[in-house]
Amino acid sequence: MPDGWTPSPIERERLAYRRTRTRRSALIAATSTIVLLAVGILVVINTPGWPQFRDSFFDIKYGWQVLPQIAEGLWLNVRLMVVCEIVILALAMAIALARTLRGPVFFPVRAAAIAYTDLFRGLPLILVLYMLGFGMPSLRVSWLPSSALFWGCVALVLSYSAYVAEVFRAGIESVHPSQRAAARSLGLSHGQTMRHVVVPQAVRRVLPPLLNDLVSLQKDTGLISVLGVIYDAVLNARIETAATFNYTPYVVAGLLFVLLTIPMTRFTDWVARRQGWTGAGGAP
Amino acid sequence: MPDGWTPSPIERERLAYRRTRTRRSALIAATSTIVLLAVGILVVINTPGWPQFRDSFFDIKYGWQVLPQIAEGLWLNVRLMVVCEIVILALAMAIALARTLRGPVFFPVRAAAIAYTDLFRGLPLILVLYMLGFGMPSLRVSWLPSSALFWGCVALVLSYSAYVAEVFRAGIESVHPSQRAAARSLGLSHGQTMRHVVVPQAVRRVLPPLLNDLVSLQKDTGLISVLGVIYDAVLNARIETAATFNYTPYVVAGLLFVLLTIPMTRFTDWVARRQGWTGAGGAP
Amino acid sequence: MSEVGGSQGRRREAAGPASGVPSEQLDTVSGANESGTVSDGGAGAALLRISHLRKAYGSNVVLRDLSLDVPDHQCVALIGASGSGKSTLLRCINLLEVVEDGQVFLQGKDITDPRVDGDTVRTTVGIVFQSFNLFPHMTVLDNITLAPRRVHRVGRRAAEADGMAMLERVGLADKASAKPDELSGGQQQRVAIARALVGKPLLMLFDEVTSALDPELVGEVLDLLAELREDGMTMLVATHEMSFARQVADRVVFLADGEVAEEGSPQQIFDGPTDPRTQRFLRRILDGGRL
Amino acid sequence: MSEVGGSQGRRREAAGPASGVPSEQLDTVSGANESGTVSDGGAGAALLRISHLRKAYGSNVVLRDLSLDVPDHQCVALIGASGSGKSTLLRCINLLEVVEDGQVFLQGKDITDPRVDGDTVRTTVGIVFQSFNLFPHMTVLDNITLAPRRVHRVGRRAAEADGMAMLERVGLADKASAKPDELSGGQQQRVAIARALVGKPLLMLFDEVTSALDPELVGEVLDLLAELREDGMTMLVATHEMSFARQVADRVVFLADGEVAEEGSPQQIFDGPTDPRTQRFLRRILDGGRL
Amino acid sequence: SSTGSTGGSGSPSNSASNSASVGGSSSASVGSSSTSPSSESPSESTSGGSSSESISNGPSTGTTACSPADLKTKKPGTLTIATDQPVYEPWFVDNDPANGKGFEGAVAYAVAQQLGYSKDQVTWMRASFDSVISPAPKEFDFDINEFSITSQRAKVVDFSSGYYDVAQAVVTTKGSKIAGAKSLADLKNATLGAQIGTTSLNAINNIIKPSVKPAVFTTNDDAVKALQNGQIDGVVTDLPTAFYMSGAQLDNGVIVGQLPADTGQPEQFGLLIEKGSPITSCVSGAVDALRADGTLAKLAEQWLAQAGAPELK
Ligand SMILES: Nc1ncnc2c1ncn2[C@@H]1O[C@H](COP(=O)(O)OP(=O)(O)OP(=O)(O)O)[C@@H](O)[C@H]1O
Ligand SMILES: Nc1ncnc2c1ncn2[C@@H]1O[C@H](COP(=O)(O)OP(=O)(O)OP(=O)(O)O)[C@@H](O)[C@H]1O
Ligand SMILES: [Mg+2]
Ligand SMILES: [Mg+2]
Repeated sequence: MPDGWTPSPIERERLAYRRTRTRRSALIAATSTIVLLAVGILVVINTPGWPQFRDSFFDIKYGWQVLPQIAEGLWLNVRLMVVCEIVILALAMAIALARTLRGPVFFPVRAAAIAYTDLFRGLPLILVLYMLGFGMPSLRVSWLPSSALFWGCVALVLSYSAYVAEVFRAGIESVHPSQRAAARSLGLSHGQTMRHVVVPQAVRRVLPPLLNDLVSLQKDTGLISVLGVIYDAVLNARIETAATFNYTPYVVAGLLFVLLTIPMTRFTDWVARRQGWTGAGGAP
Repeated sequence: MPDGWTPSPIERERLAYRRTRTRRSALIAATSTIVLLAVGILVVINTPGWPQFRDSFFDIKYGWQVLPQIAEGLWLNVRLMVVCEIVILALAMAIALARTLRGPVFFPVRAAAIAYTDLFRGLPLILVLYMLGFGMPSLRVSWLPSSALFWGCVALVLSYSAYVAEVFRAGIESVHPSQRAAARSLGLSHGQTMRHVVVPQAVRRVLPPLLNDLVSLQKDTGLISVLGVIYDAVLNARIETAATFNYTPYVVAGLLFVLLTIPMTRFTDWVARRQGWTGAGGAP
Repeated sequence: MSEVGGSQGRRREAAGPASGVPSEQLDTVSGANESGTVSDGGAGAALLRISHLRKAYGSNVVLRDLSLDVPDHQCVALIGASGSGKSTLLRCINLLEVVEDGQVFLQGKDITDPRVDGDTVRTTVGIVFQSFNLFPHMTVLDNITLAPRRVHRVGRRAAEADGMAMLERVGLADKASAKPDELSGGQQQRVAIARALVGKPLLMLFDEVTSALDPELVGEVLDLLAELREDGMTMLVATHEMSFARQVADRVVFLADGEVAEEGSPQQIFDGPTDPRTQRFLRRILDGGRL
Repeated sequence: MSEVGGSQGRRREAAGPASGVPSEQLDTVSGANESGTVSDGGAGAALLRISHLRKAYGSNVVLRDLSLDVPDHQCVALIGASGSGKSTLLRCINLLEVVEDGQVFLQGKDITDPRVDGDTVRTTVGIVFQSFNLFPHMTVLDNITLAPRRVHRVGRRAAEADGMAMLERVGLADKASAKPDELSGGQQQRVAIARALVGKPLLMLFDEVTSALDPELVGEVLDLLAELREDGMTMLVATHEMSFARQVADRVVFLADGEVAEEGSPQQIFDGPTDPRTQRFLRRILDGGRL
Repeated sequence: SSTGSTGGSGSPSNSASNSASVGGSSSASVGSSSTSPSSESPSESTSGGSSSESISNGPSTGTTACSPADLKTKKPGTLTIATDQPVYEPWFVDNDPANGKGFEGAVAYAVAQQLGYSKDQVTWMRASFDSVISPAPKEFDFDINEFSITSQRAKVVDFSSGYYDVAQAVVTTKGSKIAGAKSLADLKNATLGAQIGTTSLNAINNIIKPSVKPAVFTTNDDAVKALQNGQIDGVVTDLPTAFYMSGAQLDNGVIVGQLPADTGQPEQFGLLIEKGSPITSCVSGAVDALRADGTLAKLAEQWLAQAGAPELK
């Protein structure tokens, strides 16, 4: 400390008390959590069906055996996710910004954006996949790409853009209008205001739901496999399960997905915390 | 007008100019949108594969024929959605609030909430459905419900709570800490502050992504059908399509979903607009 | 209304670029419905001329029939009760609100004309808000350099040098890389002033700039304002500080019931008010021991 | 530090209920590490006693070793430069910040003791913030009745009657069902004051309450504060208004460098300041023409 | 989404063959006409032939137009055959169609050979059920994956003549409440399951008419899991799969019995070919020839379970 301050005895006593109390409460909470978990696990393990359940879902040896194949599928999921996500974010932001335009002049633009959102958010992804993945090639137009993988990605982009656009819109609307007024008063145009003032604050506020969509996109890339062109993690798991009547490959795929999600979550949390207030909690 | 004001000529001229300009711009925008759409439709209709495409996806007679059956399935989707959504919202809010607790005392609670979110958001819903829907009954424990429908709903609740909790968290964190300070300074407890001050503002801000999750829940209730217990709209469509090799039933289901989504969207938008600033747009 | 109704002019051209070319010679254009001679409001000397302005929020008519001149190189103080529409007037001048009737002339150009580009007008008019409205996701320096860099296309290095100089001037150079949330209220207000000044506007609008400042700093800010006026700045200052209005302003305007109830030199207003509303207002302040 | 270090006391009990039973006779409890006589700070008369308070944000030490008494039924004005920590001190008293060292006694009870329930303390201490912090999703009346209804469990009807009476007092009865965003700055500040007062706290903390008010209203608010003091209210008022400090306060405290640089009656401070920092501060204000 | 699966329903032609024991003597019950089924309504053409008699001749074999040199396959000189991913026993073995094992694997190679293709001239590819039934252009020459021939499906794709007559059977576990069922009436109150897109589902609804709606599963694996858990009482599937399920998949599986056909039409599996393909008649001819010379019967005997199952009345 630059001013040579050392805690007074009373402060030290307070700190000690707080530490004790914290430690005790944390201990109680941790113990109860662990005990609860342990009891749950014990109950499950002692049920008559447990050995069969374990063999069906947690056959460790078999899990190791299928791991490489499923990991390879996951790598495909990840690549598809990255490619689609970039397009989705751009398109969704454009739609969200279109919806924020005010005045009767922009009515058609706004209406188009709303119609887009309503349509592609409402349609089941599987239908969009079928219509594009099977329907487009069936039009037999030479200049249209006929790759099912391409159309599968287009379907993902169309569906997810509608969702992500709504997320962005929520963020944009949560920025107080006085921020816009301040920016406009500095001479920034509507576009510049959005770009430099509103959108950065908006995105930061909706990072968790954005990540939600990213995580489910990552899993839904696998749906392209209905078009019969890719072997993603879940399809690989299904193939294995079909061969052995054992659900362990699904569990392996699930765990890999979880392991992939965790760093993404921590990263976005970190980004969110780095800029602006952390929010939450407040007074002691 | 109470003060007997009538627009001055200059104001009337301004209004007239604005009206003309608005009308012209709106016309241009509307025309270009419609022309674009029309051209797109014409191109598709004139492709060599169009008749087959039309028969496969838009067989109107067949669509009418399957409509009652699919509508019945949709009604099941809706009921499941409502039941699950109530539980999901409550559970998700609890998790989100648990994550906002500060201080080392609450570390285990926070950690449990984070672990829950990470796990159930990362796991593919299909795996959770299998583990609960087939796994739980296979434990053969008399006091556990063995209904696959029950376990299907539990799986939906577990998965979706994780997503919705993140949405709520984003909302809660976007409320400025000074709001919390103000509430605490009035003597409100942490819980009261959250309930009366933070959560109402938070929910309003995240209504669009919340609706996102509601809309996809509505569609994902159909996934319970992998457990073989329900006939939802998509399953009914799939049964028909598998029998006739015609995708029209999917299109019918998709349109019904869209029709269901639109009023929900308008309703939440209306709720959001009713309370607090509308945001968006700002200066002219 | 009737005066304006008879003869009016409007401009086809948007307001000029950021540089303040004083009232260019513009063609008079016949209006679509009526034509007449240009009523710039006689322009010339008055950088800002407000003529029969009306602004309402729903049925709440805030500004009724307000006319006001701000001559070049002058500092006009705007006083009036809370809710009398001072902030609203400033927002109208900066085109942050669409007026319901009447005109606002800047350098003789009617900026309320829908053909005028609002962004260009706003680059020439600076405003400091009552609530500071800093951008919470940017550092203090970024807040200040945003407009120069994005609107005036100044390079980062030059903008930051300018910005630092301006921060120096308001005594906050050491907070350049802090976030607004970490500043005290007074510090935030000074950053807001610096942000508005760095764009070198022709006209500055101040809305209660001193309300959050501690008395020590008020002196500094007053010096700053005086200095600005020396540099040729024209200023319209909404304020509750009667001492400020008395000592710094060239002219004082008293707002009441949505109009200018009285205006004149500080001596006229403070020592010999003629309007009964002004008299009552000043008497109550005197009772509060604040004059 | 050393004075307190030698003999200290602390309370096992949480702060009493909202009703202000003045300094009950409490048992002295031996501390876990050290024991000694009770140093209530001599309690009795002083409703609020601050002893050797320290508060830092990271490495920025805002309050260093601050001691201060606020006696019952008195109004103490807190003056000091911007950033001197006035707002921070008020937040510490209201337990919105965890202090780093030192103690705050309310009615003789050490409220910084971690065993004390902060919510109960806060119901007895009202605070009005520099930035108003109204709840934007509630109407004005709901803002005001929230705490009575939820904390004090007053029925809706009674709470709204009280709330309307309070709004009447601050002259905003007609805005009862407006949302905060529709109010002018001054109107918002008055709502914030009404909201803090309606809980009938023992001690009121005001942070720049008059900064956003127009001069007409300042008089009304000062009357309000004087009236409150008559009713037995104890007040600590952070302010930049020297005229306010001079006319209303019983005592004036000048903050500098994180400590109390000087304190005394308004006459002592304004007419014969002894600390060089106070002298410099006052001289600069005088130069600004604001005293 | 659904995995590939056995053939479809379609209102008119939904019953299994009425032959007493398909497993025992499948060749005896083959009943397909020799005319090209690529026409608009293959069910008509199949019913046009005498339904349960053996056919004596396979007319389209041996014509020069059907040699590899003339056949307009997707990739000239090779025959591209598709099936689903994954595929199941007893139709394929080890999810590897190229090993020629399993009934359909063997039939596919037999057809290829009949058309004049050697084993190396056959390429396998995988195509999901959903992609096969779409109007999109196909990359395979034919798909073999237990597709039932129906007139509605024939609007979208071509079928060859049938290569197998299907019967439906009920599988359950020992000790279940329907394990001892002797008649259709005994199944009335049972919860039965079947795979989506199969005629089994229609068989439940039209023949058993149970009081409880049948459970529909994406794959037979899921149905078996539900049966093991006691969530359903029985699974209805085609007879060969039923044998495989009770023998290999279930520890204590039993076949309750075989379901009768409810109309006179036999249900058949056919090879699926792109709509309007030039090779349809050749492929049909090859299938007909294989039936005529007893190859299909031999392969059925080799790969499909041979035990009979009692017919439920
Ligand atoms: N966005 C709005 N919607 C509705 N009414 C508004 C809005 N903004 C301001 N008003 C109303 O307009 C009137 C004038 O407000 P304004 O903020 O201009 O007053 P002011 O003179 O600046 O007051 P103060 O000195 O308190 O800042 C007030 O009655 C206020 O309630
Ligand atoms: N949350 C925070 N994080 C970091 N630093 C802070 C925070 N809040 C305040 N500070 C710093 O603490 C110091 C004192 O701030 P405070 O708001 O108490 O000053 P003040 O005396 O109220 O000033 P003013 O008269 O301008 O309101 C300032 O230097 C400020 O930058
Ligand atoms: Mg104002
Ligand atoms: Mg302060």
